[in-house]
Amino acid sequence: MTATASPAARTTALLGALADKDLLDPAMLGQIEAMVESWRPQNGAHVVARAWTDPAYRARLVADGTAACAELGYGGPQGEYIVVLENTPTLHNVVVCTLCSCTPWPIMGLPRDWYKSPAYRSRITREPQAVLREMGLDLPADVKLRVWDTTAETRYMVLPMRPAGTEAYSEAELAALVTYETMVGVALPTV
Amino acid sequence: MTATASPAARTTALLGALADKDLLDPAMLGQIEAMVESWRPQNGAHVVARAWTDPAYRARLVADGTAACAELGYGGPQGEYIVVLENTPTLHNVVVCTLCSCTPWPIMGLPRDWYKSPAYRSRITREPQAVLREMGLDLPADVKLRVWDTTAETRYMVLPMRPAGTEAYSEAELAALVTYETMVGVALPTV
Amino acid sequence: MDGIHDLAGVQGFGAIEVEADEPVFHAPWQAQTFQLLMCLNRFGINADEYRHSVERMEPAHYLAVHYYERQLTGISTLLVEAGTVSHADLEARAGGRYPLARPVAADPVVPTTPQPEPRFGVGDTVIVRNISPAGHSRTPRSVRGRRGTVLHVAPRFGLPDVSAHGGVHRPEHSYHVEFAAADLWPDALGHSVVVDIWDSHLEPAQ
Amino acid sequence: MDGIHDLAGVQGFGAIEVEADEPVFHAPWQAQTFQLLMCLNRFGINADEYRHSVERMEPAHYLAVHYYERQLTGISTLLVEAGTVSHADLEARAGGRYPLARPVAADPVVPTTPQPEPRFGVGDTVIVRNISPAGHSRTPRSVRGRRGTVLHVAPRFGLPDVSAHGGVHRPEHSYHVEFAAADLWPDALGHSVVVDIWDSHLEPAQ
Repeated sequence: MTATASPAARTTALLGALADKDLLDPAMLGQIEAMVESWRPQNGAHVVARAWTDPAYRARLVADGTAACAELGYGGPQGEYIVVLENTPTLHNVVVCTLCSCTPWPIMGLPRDWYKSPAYRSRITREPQAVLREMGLDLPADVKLRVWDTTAETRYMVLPMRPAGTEAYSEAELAALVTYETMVGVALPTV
Repeated sequence: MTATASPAARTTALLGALADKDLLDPAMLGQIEAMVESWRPQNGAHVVARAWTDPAYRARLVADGTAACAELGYGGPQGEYIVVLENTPTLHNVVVCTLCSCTPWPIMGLPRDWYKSPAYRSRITREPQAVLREMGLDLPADVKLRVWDTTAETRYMVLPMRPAGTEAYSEAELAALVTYETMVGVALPTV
Repeated sequence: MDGIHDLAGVQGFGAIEVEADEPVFHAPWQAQTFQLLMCLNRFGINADEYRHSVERMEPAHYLAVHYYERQLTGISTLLVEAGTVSHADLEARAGGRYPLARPVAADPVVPTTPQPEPRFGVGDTVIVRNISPAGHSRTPRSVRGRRGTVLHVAPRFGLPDVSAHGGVHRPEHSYHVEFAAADLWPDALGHSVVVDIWDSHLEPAQ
Repeated sequence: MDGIHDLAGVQGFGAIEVEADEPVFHAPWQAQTFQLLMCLNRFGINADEYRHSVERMEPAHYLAVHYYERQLTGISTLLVEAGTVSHADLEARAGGRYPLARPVAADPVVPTTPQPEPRFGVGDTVIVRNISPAGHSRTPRSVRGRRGTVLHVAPRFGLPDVSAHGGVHRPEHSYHVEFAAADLWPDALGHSVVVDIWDSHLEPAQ
């Protein structure tokens, strides 16, 4: 029985087969590569920090996430319909894609391995309390927890609460507090 | 990263660790080996052939499978409560264990790989019509189909219908028609 | 536990391959593993603990390997958990990784009222209780909350939910309960599925 | 399809491991595979067909491998099925087995009535229809037949059930429907789960 080829060997095989038929467009591949590089969680952090400092922007962001992200230059594939989920003192939001691994690429970047893992996908909807605790997030018992499953075309980003003690921070300093995990809802920004 | 040891190497390791602590009883292992050899689908075939030729035995078998199998000398682990499922012109029975691979060892033998496969376990309860057709069994549309899932301590054996054209067969000749698959219900005895 | 082992109705698996003249074991280690299984009671381990040890395997490992490798993994896990052998010793002896199953859930049992006497009879309509123990249970997820008809009352056997988790032997009748397959899966045709269910997992239909 | 990919609530998986300073890709082949994904529309293949190609993987393979290996398997399967490349050529070039996903089910679509106009509004109580297409669908098994409340009406997007299987683009609204988690899993605590569900998969609650 032949062994299974490595994924690297299989990728090379597929690329070779397509190239031999002249079905690959190197310019397009280069454009895609550049686009991927532009999708960074720093984009979402920028959006969050702006929302924390500009109440009018925050209102626009919550009313129409897609348009408000576009204001800051963020949009594109998997960003066609962005909905921003506001955390409040009584509501905490967490995002998952149980069926695959959907996420708003332009503002969050491509998803992290943990977000794509069967462990996260299977557990977060059924026992988010235990999962968040394991991940270091202990929510007060009276906070309502909503888990959003990305099962259609809406792409969600969590808008965390601005941490106390950041009154004097600049927008850039605030953005540095906003990690990928805080925009999925499995962590809180901390100073 | 170390590679996973082969199952053979792992079994040898476990046996060695137990033997070094004097926790293995070679005599007992030998007895088990002999017992396994005594568990053969031919036992069930013997039971079926007897039921085909002896109406009183058939009645006892359907009323109390455990006792009727014991009459012919068959019993033991996983044979504590045997229920025999009679196929009729209007009812066909099929057996599965969706959660693991339970089966009456003393009369059917240890289960075959296909019976233990995730494919059989997942599909036979939901789409038995398609599975049986794929396995070569085309039942008339008016035959009711019952799939028995072995989820507790009952162990099921299907009693197939005696095929036509076997009126002159001896009990031994009849038993030779009864395969493992016919006692699970995925095949019919044929001449 | 709504684990990977609860395969009824899961879609995406392929053809069932019947091997002609299949041997009982395909390699000596399979026979040896089965012999060890039959010795587990000598180590104070019962069949329900064993079944659950296999259910606790990493799901990807469970699906990837052969039946007897699952058996080997379950047995090894139980003997390591009992302190009979050590995982480090097994890996040293095997010369490689020796995967074990995951630990028992923190709170594996859903308490239920013992039912020593049979509450149902042939022909009764029953509903499968809407409970989901994090530990061992033999009631498949697909029938939870579903309505069925009792075809047969089986004798008392120990409720596996408790005996898999160090509980006292709690004999209860089980029932062969028939369900319309179309009540379990919307695309099922006209067949029925009979599931063998312990008394305390059932309730009378209103 | 009630496939292995429908992971919500399946128990037995372990801890979630967050990698510090995780790179976007862990190897060049992952970046190359993602680039190919982004080119699929040039081959006449849409995102729904792609998602379903991954769902069609052998369940054991699906669980065993990394996200980008699933992506590679789905893309390769679609290009082989389209006749763009041949499986034999891929295996020869790769120098080994090149696993592909399993074929599309014979009858993958459950016909539903098109719903071009939104039938529900915020605050409405809805019930998830009891349908289970053998092909692609984005409604998880865990909410089938369950009752929830509409939190938000999303814009029209093509119903994936049909576009994954060569059907016409059929734009419908989807709804963010909130369910009590305890209605989906008996052991869930007090949280809720919001699922984004296309119009034709819902019906009004009585």
